[in-house]
Amino acid sequence: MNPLINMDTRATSTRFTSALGLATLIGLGWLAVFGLFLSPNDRVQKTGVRILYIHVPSAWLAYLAFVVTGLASAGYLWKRTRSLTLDRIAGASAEVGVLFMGITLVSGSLWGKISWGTYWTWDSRLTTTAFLFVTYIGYLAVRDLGGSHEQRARRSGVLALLALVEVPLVHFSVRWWRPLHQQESVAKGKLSDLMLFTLFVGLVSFTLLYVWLVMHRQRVAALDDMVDDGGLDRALADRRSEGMP
Amino acid sequence: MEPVVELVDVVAVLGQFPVLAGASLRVARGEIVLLRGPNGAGKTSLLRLCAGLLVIRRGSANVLGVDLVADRSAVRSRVGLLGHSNGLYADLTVADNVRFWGATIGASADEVLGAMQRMGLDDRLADVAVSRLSAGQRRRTALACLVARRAELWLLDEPHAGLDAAGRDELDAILRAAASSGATVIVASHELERAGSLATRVVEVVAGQVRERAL
Amino acid sequence: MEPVVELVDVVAVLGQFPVLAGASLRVARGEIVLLRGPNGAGKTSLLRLCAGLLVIRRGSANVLGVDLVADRSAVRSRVGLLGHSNGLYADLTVADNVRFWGATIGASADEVLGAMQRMGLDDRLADVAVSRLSAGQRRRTALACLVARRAELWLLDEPHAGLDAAGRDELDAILRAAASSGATVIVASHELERAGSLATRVVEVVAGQVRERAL
Amino acid sequence: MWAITRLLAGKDLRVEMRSRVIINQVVPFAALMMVMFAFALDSDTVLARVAPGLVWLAAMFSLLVIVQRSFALEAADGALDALRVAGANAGGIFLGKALALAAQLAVLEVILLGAALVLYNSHIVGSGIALLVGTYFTATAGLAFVGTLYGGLAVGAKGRETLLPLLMLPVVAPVLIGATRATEAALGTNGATATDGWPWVGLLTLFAVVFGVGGTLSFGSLIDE
Amino acid sequence: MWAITRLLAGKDLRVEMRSRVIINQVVPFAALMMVMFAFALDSDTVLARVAPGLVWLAAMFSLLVIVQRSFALEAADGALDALRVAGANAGGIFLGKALALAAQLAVLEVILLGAALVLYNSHIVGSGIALLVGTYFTATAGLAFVGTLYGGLAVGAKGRETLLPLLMLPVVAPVLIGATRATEAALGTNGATATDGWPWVGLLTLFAVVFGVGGTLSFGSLIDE
Ligand code: HEM
Ligand SMILES: Nc1ncnc2c1ncn2[C@@H]1O[C@H](COP(=O)(O)OP(=O)(O)OP(=O)(O)O)[C@@H](O)[C@H]1O
Ligand SMILES: Nc1ncnc2c1ncn2[C@@H]1O[C@H](COP(=O)(O)OP(=O)(O)OP(=O)(O)O)[C@@H](O)[C@H]1O
Ligand SMILES: [Mg+2]
Ligand SMILES: [Mg+2]
Repeated sequence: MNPLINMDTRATSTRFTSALGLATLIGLGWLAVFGLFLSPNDRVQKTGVRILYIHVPSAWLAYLAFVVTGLASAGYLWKRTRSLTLDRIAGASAEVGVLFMGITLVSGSLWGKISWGTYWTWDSRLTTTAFLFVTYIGYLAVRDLGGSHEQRARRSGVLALLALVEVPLVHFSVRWWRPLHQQESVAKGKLSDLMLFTLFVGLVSFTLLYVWLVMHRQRVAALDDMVDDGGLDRALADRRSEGMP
Repeated sequence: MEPVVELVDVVAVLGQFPVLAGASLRVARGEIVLLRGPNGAGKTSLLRLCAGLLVIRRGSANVLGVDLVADRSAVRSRVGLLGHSNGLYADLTVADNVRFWGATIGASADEVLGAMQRMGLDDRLADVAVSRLSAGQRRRTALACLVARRAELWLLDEPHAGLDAAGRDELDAILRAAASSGATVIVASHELERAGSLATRVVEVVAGQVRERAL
Repeated sequence: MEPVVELVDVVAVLGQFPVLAGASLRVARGEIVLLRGPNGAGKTSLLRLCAGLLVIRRGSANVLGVDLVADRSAVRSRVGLLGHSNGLYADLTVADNVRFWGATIGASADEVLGAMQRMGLDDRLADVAVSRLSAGQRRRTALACLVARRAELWLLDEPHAGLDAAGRDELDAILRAAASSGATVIVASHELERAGSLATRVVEVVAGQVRERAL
Repeated sequence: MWAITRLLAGKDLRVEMRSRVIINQVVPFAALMMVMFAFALDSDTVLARVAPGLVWLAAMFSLLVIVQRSFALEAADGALDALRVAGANAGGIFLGKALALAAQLAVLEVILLGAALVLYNSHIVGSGIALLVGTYFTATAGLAFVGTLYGGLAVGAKGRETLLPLLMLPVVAPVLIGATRATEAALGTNGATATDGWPWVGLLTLFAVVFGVGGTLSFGSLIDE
Repeated sequence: MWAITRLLAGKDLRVEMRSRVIINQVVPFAALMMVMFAFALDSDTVLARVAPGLVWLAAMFSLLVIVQRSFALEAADGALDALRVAGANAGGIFLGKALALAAQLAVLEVILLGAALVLYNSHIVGSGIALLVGTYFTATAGLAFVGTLYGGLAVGAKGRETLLPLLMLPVVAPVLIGATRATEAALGTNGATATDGWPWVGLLTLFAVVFGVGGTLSFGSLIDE
């Protein structure tokens, strides 16, 4: 039996991921309740502050996703652990990371329109975020170049490590460029308790969402690879029959 | 003695297409093997695979004692490949090109000069840019680069195409000399009379597979 | 009857180099002429000159009744040239290419399809991009483009190179059929046995000049 | 002549459809240019002020890349020789290639303009829309004609391509200036109003007509060796 | 490894000597860019203020063109395959091509900087010369390494070249910032002084080292099919 597929449902879910999915849903529901109704308005930002509960968790989860990609890639490239599962985790995590970074960008832009009166400015935080986004889109594009699974893993593994080195470089260099974005307000305790708690709910539910997505994407990627190999079998049969008179 | 090339059921893919669909081949030292077969059969792919340029998806391949599945790159400096294209820098002169490709394996100036003379590239042509050469003169230059490389395994893709009568004879002599001094030669060609008389063995490639065949 | 090609003491220059240094040639309708000669002799240049692609510095040239010194362009749509390179768009499919080159002289869809089938480019290959073809398959595509053009004068530069045994036979049959239906064919080649048996006459090119030669 | 025009334009666009070089390569290049400008210039007020100029500057550089690609296509496997031998009308070749070029450039410019509006915080003045569209068409036509003309001159014989930027610089400058001024008027940059822009569109039209007609008539002598 | 480095750098520079593509084609392209900037910005004070940024912006775009040229050279007649078969050390190939790239870029930048001084009325502050030289070397090295690294990845298989601008954009940004800031300090733009510039040179050095070492180690996996 194929360990990747639940034969009852013919899906990539197992009992664990189903439970995880349920927990994620509940978490997101809580987030909606707290974020939209229970948490207070901000003094300056009024109700616009509620974007925070999506904006900040998605940004942090994107960071986490990219770090996971880097670690998994390093694991793959390290001679003794060379396993394609690690490569697929790297890819899945990057995909989800790009998704979260996209959410950060969109929510931030909307928020910017509300509080700064513009969708975009060339602030350092914004620029860094955009560059990070582009970097990992490039990474995903490189994964799509074709070739054998091992080629893909080696090429993109190198790239993921380079990207990981690149991130602090970009981040710190842009820092002195044109700061406008919020400074560390969470750590400095500028938020009220309920706001902080809502943010915490968001963080937990986004983390659950991240793990759930990565697990599924990783399994789908494994299936993709298998389909690929199956396609090779069919193509081989075609090619061989070509030579028959 | 260990064979120079030993392929067992090799599968290689370009894009989605299996250019080699289970090819098995065994070549001993000193042989001159002719690959023949219809257009698109996979001769070029087979030669490139032996040079360590294709990824092996299935099967096993051993060339000059190197396991290509484990490490394709170790074999490369020991083979010489002449492909359909010449691998020349069009803006450089003939002499520049031969010198450059010779230098990548540390050939001396004399060896380079000797290789050029062997292929009939005299002083007049030595300082002409490759972009101004005729098709046959380019092919001669590519062959001179190859000769300067002193490879253990020569892989040649239609080496006679474009050469004039004298060039063909010269090339055959070079290949025979190489084989008798211990190198191994694999030639893909559609010129069956000429290449057949050169070869010690003929192998037929069809639809990405290999079939042995009598001379 | 007026000759199809009549060159008298033609001189043509590329850069500073006289690629043709006084070439004279007369070809009658329905002939299949083989150009032979060493690498760099000027065969390719001679063919390009007949196609109206080279500037004539001295001498006179008349092709299909057109005076090339006065107007090189009038002859062009009536000749078909297969050069060393194939003139294909690598990103387009085989069918796209043949259709495009057919359309430049108004060939119908049926003619295009027929040309492709003649050159063994079946349905499987029709929709493959040229960049994924093997060398021989590309040459076949170029020949199909040529066949679709219904030229009065066929100029072919080493047309056999790269084709497999079946392709060679097919090509020879096509050329013989063209010649017998009133077209004229000039072929440059180094494959003397095959091209020699195809040709009705052999002409030797040496150092930019032309010498008639017995079969 | 029109048959060849259609045939060539269709072929070039089909190549682009299959290879997606412009979409996948030139568009990111142009977008990168816009982002980097914004990034390097480092000041909102300067940025909004120079936005129209930057759009057309980026369009012009992209033009260079597209022209090179368009003719590299013909030169790669000797197709240009084949075209000559096919006896294709030179004027038709010129118009066909210019048409395909204009189509690709047009798509690109829409993206550039959109990017400028978002990135540089520019706004279209209500009455400026017609002006913007007019500028867009005439400038695109002018650039495509000039690009094709000089691209054809530069193709083939090695060493010629060196000349391309050198020859194009003085010729394209009027387009750049005219299009910039007209776009400034359409965007109301520096207090310009839409009526200030129309004379520039006139200039652009004149330019496109001169190079369109000139190119059609002279292309044969240019590409023929 | 060093033998291959020398061999490849020598070969690339010789090709440039023979073909003069960079000198005759990219330099006018870059110069044109500077002139056009002057046109588009159309204001002396703004111009002098943004001059350092423009110099490095132009250098960066030229880098893209040079990288493409450098690898097109290898791909044209299958030389890249031949290089692979020659068993040339991948790290050596990387360093060799980067070296040649850096040399060409260096020449270009001198011209760009000269053009900026003349066209934009900028002046070097006395104490800024050492800073300028330091910036110049470290930024050039960084750009050359990044260009070679991603150029190698993008060469070969069709469709890949698309990736070049995409991959390079975020990576080159720090170089652009660092070099611009250091140059501003050297030219005394916006009241900056030379001492403000040296930390940026440090950043540029770090950057060059990271990509130099990273490229040398990983180039094999990137170019190998
Ligand atoms: C396109 C626009 C924006 C982008 C791309 C963006 C991006 C980010 C990122 C990447 C983070 C995570 C930073 C970190 O912890 O390292 C973040 C955090 C944050 N953002 Fe934004 N942002 C944008 C707009 C805004 C706006 C308009 C506001 C509010 C006025 C805002 C408020 C915040 C706050 C309060 C945090 C949490 C900061 C902390 O305590 O660390 N952002 N943003
Ligand atoms: N662009 C050029 N500039 C200068 N000389 C050239 C140029 N092109 C070709 N030549 C020279 O012209 C001569 C004739 O070339 P041509 O291609 O006609 O020879 P060919 O007979 O077709 O040779 P081959 O059998 O090798 O194809 C050659 O010696 C070549 O070096
Ligand atoms: N990049 C590619 N993508 C997909 N298929 C390819 C690619 N390159 C080659 N092929 C296919 O692989 C097959 C084998 O090609 P190969 O070049 O090895 O043939 P060959 O025997 O050398 O033919 P020829 O005699 O024409 O040179 C061909 O059918 C070709 O269409
Ligand atoms: Mg082949
Ligand atoms: Mg020839």
